[in-house]
Amino acid sequence: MSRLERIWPLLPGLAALLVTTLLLLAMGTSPIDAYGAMWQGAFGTSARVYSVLAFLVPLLLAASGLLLTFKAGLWNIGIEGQIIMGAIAASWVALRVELPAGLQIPMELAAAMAGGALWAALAGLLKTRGGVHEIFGGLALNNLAILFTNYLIAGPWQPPEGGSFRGTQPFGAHALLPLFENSRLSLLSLVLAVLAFAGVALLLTNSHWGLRLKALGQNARSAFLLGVSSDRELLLAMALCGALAGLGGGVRVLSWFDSLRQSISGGIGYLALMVVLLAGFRLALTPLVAFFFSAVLNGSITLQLRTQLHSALGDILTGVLVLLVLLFGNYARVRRAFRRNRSSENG
Amino acid sequence: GGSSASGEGFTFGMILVGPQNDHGWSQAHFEGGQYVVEHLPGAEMIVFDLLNPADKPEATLEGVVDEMVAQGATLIFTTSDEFEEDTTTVAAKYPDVVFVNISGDDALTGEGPANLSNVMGRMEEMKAVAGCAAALTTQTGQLGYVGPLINHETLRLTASAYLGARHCYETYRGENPDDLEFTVSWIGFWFNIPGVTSDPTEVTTNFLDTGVDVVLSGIDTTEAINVAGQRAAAGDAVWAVPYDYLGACDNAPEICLGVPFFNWGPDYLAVATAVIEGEWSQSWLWNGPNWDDLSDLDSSSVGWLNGPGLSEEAAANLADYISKLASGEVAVWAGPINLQDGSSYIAAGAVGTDEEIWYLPQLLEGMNGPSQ
Amino acid sequence: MLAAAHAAASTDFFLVYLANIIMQVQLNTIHKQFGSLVANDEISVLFEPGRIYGLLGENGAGKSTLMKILSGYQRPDRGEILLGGAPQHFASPRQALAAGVGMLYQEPLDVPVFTVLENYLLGRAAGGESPRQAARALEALAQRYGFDIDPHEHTSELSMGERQQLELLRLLAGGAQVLILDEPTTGISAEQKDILFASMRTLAREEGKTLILVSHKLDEVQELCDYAFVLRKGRLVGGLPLPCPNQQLVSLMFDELAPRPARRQLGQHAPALSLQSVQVHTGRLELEPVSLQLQAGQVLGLAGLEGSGQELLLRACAGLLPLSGGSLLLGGESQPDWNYPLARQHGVAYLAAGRLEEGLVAGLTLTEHMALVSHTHGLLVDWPQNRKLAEQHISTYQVVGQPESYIENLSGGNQQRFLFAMLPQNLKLILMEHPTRGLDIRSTDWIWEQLDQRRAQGTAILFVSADLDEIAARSDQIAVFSGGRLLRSLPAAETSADELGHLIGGAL
Amino acid sequence: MDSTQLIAIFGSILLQSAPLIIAVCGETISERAGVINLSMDGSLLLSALAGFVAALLSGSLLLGFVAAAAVGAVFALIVAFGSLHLRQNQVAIGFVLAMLGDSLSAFLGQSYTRMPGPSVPAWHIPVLKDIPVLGPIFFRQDAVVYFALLLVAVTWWFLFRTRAGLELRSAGERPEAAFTRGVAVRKLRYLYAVLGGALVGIAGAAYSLDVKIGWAEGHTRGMGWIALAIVIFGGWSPVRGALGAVLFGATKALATVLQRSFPQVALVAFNAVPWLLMIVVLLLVSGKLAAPLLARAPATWRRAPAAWRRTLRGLLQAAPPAALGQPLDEQ
Ligand SMILES: Nc1ncnc2c1ncn2[C@@H]1O[C@H](COP(=O)(O)OP(=O)(O)OP(=O)(O)O)[C@@H](O)[C@H]1O
Ligand SMILES: Nc1ncnc2c1ncn2[C@@H]1O[C@H](COP(=O)(O)OP(=O)(O)OP(=O)(O)O)[C@@H](O)[C@H]1O
Ligand SMILES: [Mg+2]
Ligand SMILES: [Mg+2]
Repeated sequence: MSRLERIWPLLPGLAALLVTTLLLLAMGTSPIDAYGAMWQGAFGTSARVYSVLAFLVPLLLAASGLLLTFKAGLWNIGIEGQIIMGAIAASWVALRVELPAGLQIPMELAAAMAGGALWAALAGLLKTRGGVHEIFGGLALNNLAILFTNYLIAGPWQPPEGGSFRGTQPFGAHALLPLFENSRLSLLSLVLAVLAFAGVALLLTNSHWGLRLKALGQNARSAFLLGVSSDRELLLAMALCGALAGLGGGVRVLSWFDSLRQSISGGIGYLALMVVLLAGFRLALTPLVAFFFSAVLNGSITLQLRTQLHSALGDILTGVLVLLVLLFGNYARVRRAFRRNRSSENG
Repeated sequence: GGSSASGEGFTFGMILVGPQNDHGWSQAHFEGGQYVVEHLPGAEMIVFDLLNPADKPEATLEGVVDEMVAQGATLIFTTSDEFEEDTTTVAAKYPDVVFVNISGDDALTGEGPANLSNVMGRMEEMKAVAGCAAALTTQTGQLGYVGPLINHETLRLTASAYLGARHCYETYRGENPDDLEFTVSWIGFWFNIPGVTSDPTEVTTNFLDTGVDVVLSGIDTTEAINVAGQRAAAGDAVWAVPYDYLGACDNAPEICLGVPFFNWGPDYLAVATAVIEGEWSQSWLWNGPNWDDLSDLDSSSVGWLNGPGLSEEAAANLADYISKLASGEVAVWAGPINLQDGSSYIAAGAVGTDEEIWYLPQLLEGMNGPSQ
Repeated sequence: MLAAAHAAASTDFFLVYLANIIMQVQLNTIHKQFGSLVANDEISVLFEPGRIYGLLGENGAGKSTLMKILSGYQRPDRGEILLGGAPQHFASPRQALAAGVGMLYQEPLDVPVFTVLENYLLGRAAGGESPRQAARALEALAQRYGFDIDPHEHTSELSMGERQQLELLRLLAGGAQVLILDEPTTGISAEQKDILFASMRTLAREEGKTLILVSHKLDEVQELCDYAFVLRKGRLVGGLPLPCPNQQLVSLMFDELAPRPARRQLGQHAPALSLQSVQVHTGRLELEPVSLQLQAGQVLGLAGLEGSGQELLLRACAGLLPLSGGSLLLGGESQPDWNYPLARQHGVAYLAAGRLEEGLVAGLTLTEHMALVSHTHGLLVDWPQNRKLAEQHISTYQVVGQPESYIENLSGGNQQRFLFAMLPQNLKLILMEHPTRGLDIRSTDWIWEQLDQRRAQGTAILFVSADLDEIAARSDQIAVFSGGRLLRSLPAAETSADELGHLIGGAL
Repeated sequence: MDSTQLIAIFGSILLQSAPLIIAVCGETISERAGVINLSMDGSLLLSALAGFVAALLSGSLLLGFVAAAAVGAVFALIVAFGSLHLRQNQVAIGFVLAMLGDSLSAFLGQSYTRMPGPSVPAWHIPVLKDIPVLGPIFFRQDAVVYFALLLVAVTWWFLFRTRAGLELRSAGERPEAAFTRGVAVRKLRYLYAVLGGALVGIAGAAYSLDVKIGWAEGHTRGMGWIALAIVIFGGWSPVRGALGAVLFGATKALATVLQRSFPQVALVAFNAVPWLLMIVVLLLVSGKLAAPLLARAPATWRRAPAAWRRTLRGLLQAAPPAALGQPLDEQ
């Protein structure tokens, strides 16, 4: 039994791999080739690794933010919109503000954080003041952010040669993050993401504020009666999460792309939610899982090019994995569930 | 057609913005690529579809091109105006690979590097034919156009359909063309993105509910003909003209008046052959139809295929219109043409130049619907 | 033990005799364990028909567990239940009811959003009875026991007593021959208690049913019951025919019980809280203008049936509900924009009834609770310091637990102790809802001792309780509420729990 | 726009709302029993695909709907199993399933994109169809619309007028009470979660076989979330939920009309309408805004009979089933 308990956490992973393998076999593809292609696509060359890291940055930023909101008991589905608003705010500075060299980029990043924080605070206000559940407020705000992007790139921010729907004109070189070795990776952004994660970890484990969030997340009513100002802390948690997500959005426009594009986030926020769920809200696991996600997704590009298989396969792999871990990851609960079942059959 | 070159060892990339089987724009390109493979035995095509940030936030044109070049591609088609800027950038990165961007103009304006060319089908006349077929069929005198997003390309194509419709309404049905109602509803993107664009199903439904009886599609996908087919099956007298893809009528043949389609194969084959033979040079291709046979898939870059829904009388009139276009007796863009704001764009007696047509700034006078 | 003695009252001696044989309830060596905790340790008891039994014991003695087993809510680990000599295996309360055993839980287990009729219908065998017929049957049944219930009323609009009546009727209609009532008199008026007791007597004496009353209130048990069983730490420690001297019961229930200290009069004549024509209303209830005064060191008990407005007033004083009229003065100062955070700043503490719902945070350890309420201002938590603080409080307040214990794993009494431990010093006013609900006499006395110490420091106390004995015994002044109105305010010395029972029913 | 056109528009709105109505009824049933099935967006997509493909391959529309119902039921079963059996967070499982359903549908549906396929034929009801105004709106539709309308009535009747419905609601309101009365709470929750899921599946097929014929990636994306919001707006009543669905459809239709009437307004403004509507509507029904209003209501209102007050309160604010999403330990 104890042996089983020890290897238990690995089982959902193996099961997810099995499901994907069966899918591959059903599509008539060699699983070995497929996984090989994914590995190659993620780690085959140094350029690929940079790409994995570059995609990791916004994902990790958003996931770090989500650790805060989850701790406070909030389902911040609106994170997608917060990434987008961060991207929009950064683009605004990049397009419309001309600053001395040392100031331009900090200003853009600050604007990105403000944009994300603002959008998150809006969802927070809808929740605390309006009683609108953050899942629905957040979803609506996500779509509004996408529409706002579309309005900007097709309207006031359209490139001088006229409207297409692709995005704004590329920002000037001075406005873009310096890139590492011809890749899309900005080392500065990677450092910021790591710092942000470390800051979140410190806040959650050792700060009064983190403890207040935890209390709120467990029992908002009791926390309020114990003197925690629930509305303020919830708003703050949302805003901080939004700021990190917004920073991620800024990184998307300033290094991954070079302009504001439609669907600038394309679901990174939802991915971040999956990351945190798979990590089981555990601090230490979050960056690892985020890295894993980034590798799988980048690998699936190569997978598609080599095997001509739909790249949603990567999403399926991660989705099944998260589902299985959520369902069966907790050995004690699974054992109890099945024991209870047996006993009620006998009884 | 009739190339004798061998494709042995030749690899090319095909990058699509939508799914490769969308029965629309992206599938037309995909099949253009397949045409190349068929005619260059041994050639290999690498396809990457759904390259757009909404579907694949982790993918970029550059990353995909990197991989394609690594797999040995020496020619890469980037088949959307969405890819225009990125193609220019990545073409500079790989000067030894030939890039063909569809619907862009960087080879025309000189912004692109020397290894980049543009190809676009000259669809304007075919859209005029589509408009004509609609005008010949309508019983309510109301045509609806489901437009994608507003840019030069979509403006000029929509306007061409309108010009064709006006001409035929007057010439063959003896009606006052000013009585023809032609309404454009833009959904906001090339295809439906739920929650973000207008839903083309609903737009079409709304057209049909409010008196429109022929719907023309300008988007990449097939909703318009689907809805019209469903309505017709329920007993309504409605028709549709799909777009882009030769097989698009299949979704509801009985009410399909015909389809203006892109046939990328011949142009793609020409480019590929030139690359293999080392004779490729930069160009900006805007090839029109083979007027002798609009549906000859080996020669016509764009074409028109009559649909089963077209009545015999209408088909005859349409054939007459097509022959007059072919002979030059009638020009789609013959003045006087005024813009929607009333200003004169092409003077009476003049015919629009390529530049004037390509860069049309607004819809035309008489058309309903926003120009920006 | 002769059932025949009671059957004499009945007209048909033979039938009742037969019923009695059938409905004799025997529990044999019932054993139930939760983890390592033995809740019922080989308990064997016999309940005879036509009699009313009391089941006594301190908190956690295992009373509820035993009754839940008898009523099919829980299954015993060992032991058997015999009804009329036949062994029974109840898989659910419904099966138990089908066999004739029904239980009335302390908190009525009904669905508040349903109508009375819906609650009555829920779980009844569908057997072709139309809702209209059911409504008529329900009304007839209610009339028989002197209850007044409208089948189409929403259950949430009923008083606690009426909800109990509804449950009782439902059980009777379901064919209950054995009725278990777990602390049924908390929160109901004297009239309703009289009606309830009368109906219980009818059920036992006239209909030959078996009744089991679980209660902490010895007076009630003495008044109503024929016989009492006493549990202690999961074991049956004895049974006594009633009435008997209270002291006999108490010594069975507890090892030793410190005498209750005499109550001190501590009014200091400095104004603590003053309410002037305070009005409160929620969507459900409107509290008409209330004026009350409370001096430092004084205790004001608010009596009333649940939902009579006293809870609203308490919450308004805590700043948890807005005043819709009137004014509130704290220490003589008017507080126009009164709210909870402000109240805390002004030295007002509020303890709600549901400890784990409103007060403590399940999932946090004792140390984390300390850190949460400690008023250090740095960004980071000083964990060693807070752990030490938690240890201190644990020993001062005699909490059974460790600094690392999660609060939800403490027993109810210990949770309440820890809540008191977290109260800041030098409070002006403590507001409490049911401060000792569910606690046994020992913990209750300890809590009030703590409160007395606070009173000596000048803290005023305002509390709501459903336990009228507690209100009568612990208050200086008592305010009685009925139907959203302050009915009367009177000095505690001039009244008794009995009189309060009549007052809260609306009698003047 | 003349009255014939207006009637035609109303008819179309009803058709386009039909899948939403079905999905809202399904989710309402599930939530009334205490199970939140947040996977709806993903299960709508996957069942839309399953319905279309099954009907296409078998040539039987009925089989299409059955396949879709099965997919929806399986999704609901996973949520139910995870929460009722394994006691994991319903919201988390639902969310992951929503994502997974989306990517699975994209993957499995790739070779069925925009293929021509079968669709539900129109079926005008004789006699009734000729009633002025109502006939064209309600009775010149197809089986899906009739099913949706019937479903609303049946669901309402079942929930509020039958014993079984009483038990269902008790499982979501006060499971402990239901359990003591012999209601097999867990079994019921499984049953109704799965039934609700099957209805969501049918809604998916209603899209791909009727309202948005065919399959394409992301075909119904977003509609599941909107349906979930409408369940809240509907106060967990199928009738109010159906009205909400139609209102939503009407607003979108209105946006389409307005776009044509006011071409100068940016397109995004109209596309934003559903989402703004979602926020506004949830703001309206949340107690937070209604409660202070009620507290400040005039005195006459406060003296109104309790029944009236209850009704109005019920209209202004909708409380979810009290035990929604909460597990019950049956020991
Ligand atoms: N489900 C359970 N899991 C674990 N322990 C339990 C459970 N139910 C009861 N216990 C424990 O069993 C013991 C007996 O509890 P029970 O509720 O029977 O006591 P009681 O005599 O009714 O007490 P009270 O007077 O407080 O109502 C207590 O220590 C209690 O904490
Ligand atoms: N549901 C439960 N699950 C696990 N343990 C429980 C549960 N209920 C009670 N316990 C444990 O049983 C023990 C006794 O709990 P209970 O609340 O009955 O104590 P008690 O004897 O009534 O004490 P007090 O007088 O302080 O209320 C406690 O240590 C508590 O941790
Ligand atoms: Mg206890
Ligand atoms: Mg008890």
